[in-house]
Amino acid sequence: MGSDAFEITVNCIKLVLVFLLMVQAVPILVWLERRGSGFIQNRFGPNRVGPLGLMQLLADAVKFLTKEEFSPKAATKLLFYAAPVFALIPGTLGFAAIPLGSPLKWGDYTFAIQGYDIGVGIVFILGVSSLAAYTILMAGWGSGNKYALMGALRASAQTISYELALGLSIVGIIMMYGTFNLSEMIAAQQGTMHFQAFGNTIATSWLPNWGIFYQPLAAVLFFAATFAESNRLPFDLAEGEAELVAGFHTEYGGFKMLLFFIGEYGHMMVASGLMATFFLGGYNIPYTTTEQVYQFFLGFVESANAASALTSLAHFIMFTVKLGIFLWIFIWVRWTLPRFRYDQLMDLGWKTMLPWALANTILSALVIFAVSHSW
Amino acid sequence: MPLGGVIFITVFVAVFGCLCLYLGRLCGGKKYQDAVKLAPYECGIPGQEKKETRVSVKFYLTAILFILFDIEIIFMYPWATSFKEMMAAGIGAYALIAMMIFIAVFIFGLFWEIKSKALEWD
Amino acid sequence: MTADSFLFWLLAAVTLVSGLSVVLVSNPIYSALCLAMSMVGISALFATLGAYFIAGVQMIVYAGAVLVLFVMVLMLFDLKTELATFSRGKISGLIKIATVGTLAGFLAGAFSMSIEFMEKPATKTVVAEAGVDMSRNLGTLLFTKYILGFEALGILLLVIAIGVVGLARSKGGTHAKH
Amino acid sequence: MRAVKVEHMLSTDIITHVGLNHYLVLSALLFVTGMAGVLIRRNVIVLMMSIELMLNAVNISFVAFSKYLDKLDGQVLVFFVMTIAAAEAAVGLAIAVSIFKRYKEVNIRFFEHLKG
Repeated sequence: MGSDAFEITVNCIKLVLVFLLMVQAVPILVWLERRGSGFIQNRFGPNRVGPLGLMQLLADAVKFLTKEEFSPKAATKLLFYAAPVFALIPGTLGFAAIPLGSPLKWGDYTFAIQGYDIGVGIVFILGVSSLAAYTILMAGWGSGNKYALMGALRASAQTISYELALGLSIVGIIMMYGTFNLSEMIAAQQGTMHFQAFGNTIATSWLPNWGIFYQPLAAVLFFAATFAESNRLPFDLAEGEAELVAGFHTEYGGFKMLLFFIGEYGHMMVASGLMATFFLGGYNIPYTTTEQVYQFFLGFVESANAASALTSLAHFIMFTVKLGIFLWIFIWVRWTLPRFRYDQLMDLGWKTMLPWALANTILSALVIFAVSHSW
Repeated sequence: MPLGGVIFITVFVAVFGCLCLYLGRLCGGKKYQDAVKLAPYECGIPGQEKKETRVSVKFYLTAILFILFDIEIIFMYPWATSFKEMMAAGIGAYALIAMMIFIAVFIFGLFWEIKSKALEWD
Repeated sequence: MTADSFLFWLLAAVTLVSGLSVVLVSNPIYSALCLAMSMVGISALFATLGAYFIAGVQMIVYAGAVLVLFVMVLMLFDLKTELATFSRGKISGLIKIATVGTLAGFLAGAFSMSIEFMEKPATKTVVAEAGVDMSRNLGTLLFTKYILGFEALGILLLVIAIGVVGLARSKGGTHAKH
Repeated sequence: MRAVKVEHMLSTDIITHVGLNHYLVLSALLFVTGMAGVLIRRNVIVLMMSIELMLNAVNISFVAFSKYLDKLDGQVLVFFVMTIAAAEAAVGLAIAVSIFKRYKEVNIRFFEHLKG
């Protein structure tokens, strides 16, 4: 975690800050989602409380807080209460592993602008987010309600089915960058497009060096799979209102519900962050390298520390913008595509996305193999 | 070592969640409970006594097939990281053929499952 | 106490306690959840040993897949009903406990004896901290030395995938109940 | 020599210096826990979970040896063990479920009646 007390303290504070960033993003996203859906459906959305309805978030929080604490008689108390708490963990752990900005060099110290730099980034995130199935199952079974149980079974079957396509679609990316580490992936996507092919370097100046240009199919598959992973429309079969009331959180209300909400939005943020990292160059500003940005800021301020801090800040803002784009797509899709039927959902996961992801893997391997030789 | 950070944030989040639950309990409105309220929510219809839910066996079949395919995918990861290095070391063709055999087995399994209608939901 | 040893003791305690509760808790669903906890602990222990990739795989395969299957089956069929948790019989119980105890003793003894032979490599300082290099070598090793086992496992998984579908479809054996 | 060793054991060294021994003893304890589970539990699914526990205990010692002997072969073996364990769980659960569907029974003693 660090070598001395100062570094450890900073790292702990950083972790807490990343968590708080995730938590405070939730009300903003909820507001954006409600206003955005109002915009898409040609209605107003919440606009009464405060300017643009922004105070609605506060009002909602207070409302959530004053709701009666309630658990049904048939519930298994321990699981019923543990589930919302556990719902926070996968999203937080995953989000903390995503680099949010270029490393900050302050004197002798180097601080990564992320919760922790885990060597095997993707594997860790996949592992952690696969724990989300427990939350769903615990909530569904712990509620002692058959709709909740049915919703939980559906949700978990769906989550694990799409985990296959999710895991397989990134094999091509891992192959291309030759690493699991997210920071190294981002470093590989700096500047304008250039790559080695048939023994000589091919470079263009009009495209950024982003993963999406090398792996477009993987990008589509990955993004579609993350929708299913985070139980969002059009894949929110777990809570098809007509059949299952509200899925696994039928019996939840008040703050417990809010924790589930934070977990779900955390999932979305992890998904968007990974999309940005894999395919849109992470925190990189398009067409530039980290070094170029640093030199640019060094032209304004003398001290190397300040320039490094400004570089990190610029990159952090860039990452936030990319994150926001994907989060907006999440919201946009919700009001654009209709919900799938359950068999369609499973067919899409197993019979369409999985074979395409396989094809992508084979194709990537063949191309990388063919291109790396100068025949 | 990042592991300490992982454990720290896990504990922190768990404590945060528990505090939230406690806060909700503290500030929650008055308690009023009767038999109907405590019953499982079934859209207003009186709940059936036995929660004998007939669930499709498909769910666990899906879960089993998921495990098997998931492991095959996991096996591709170490190969994917070291593919370029293996090519640099001159065993690229060999690694590629080994993986293609493995993927062929994977594809055969997948299409077998699709053909045998194990993945049909209706 | 150094941070590393603190982490080890913490994780060992978590793993052991949840492992014990797998055996001692009477509700199978709690058992499965405890086992999941134990698997997460084991995965973290792998990370303390520098095997980051294996730790991740442990999370994905065990905690994320195998135990989800267990939990799912237990919830689907609600198997906790009318079933004595522990097997009966004082004598056989005594024999079992004695067996387990003896085995534990043997194992601990064997380890503490064998450790003296291994003190030399044990004191050697070990591999790089970064988990990435390790997993890279892992891939190379898997595809050179253990290639046969790797392909064989691929075929094993295929056979099981086919067999499981047959099993799930089977209407029962020759000994019908009615 | 012996006396030195005893003194060594009595100091807090055993707590502060975690080595191969610690991991092996932990692995042994977990293995024995799993074995106790296999012997005393009756629910066939819990039996399978105990077997998983035993396999994982072995995995710990594999990884520990892999680190302290500085060889990666142990980790490859862990990979294989995981695969086999998952496969075993898949088949075992499939059998248990098909028996449960037919006889409504998951008691391990009941399975004895299924022979021949």
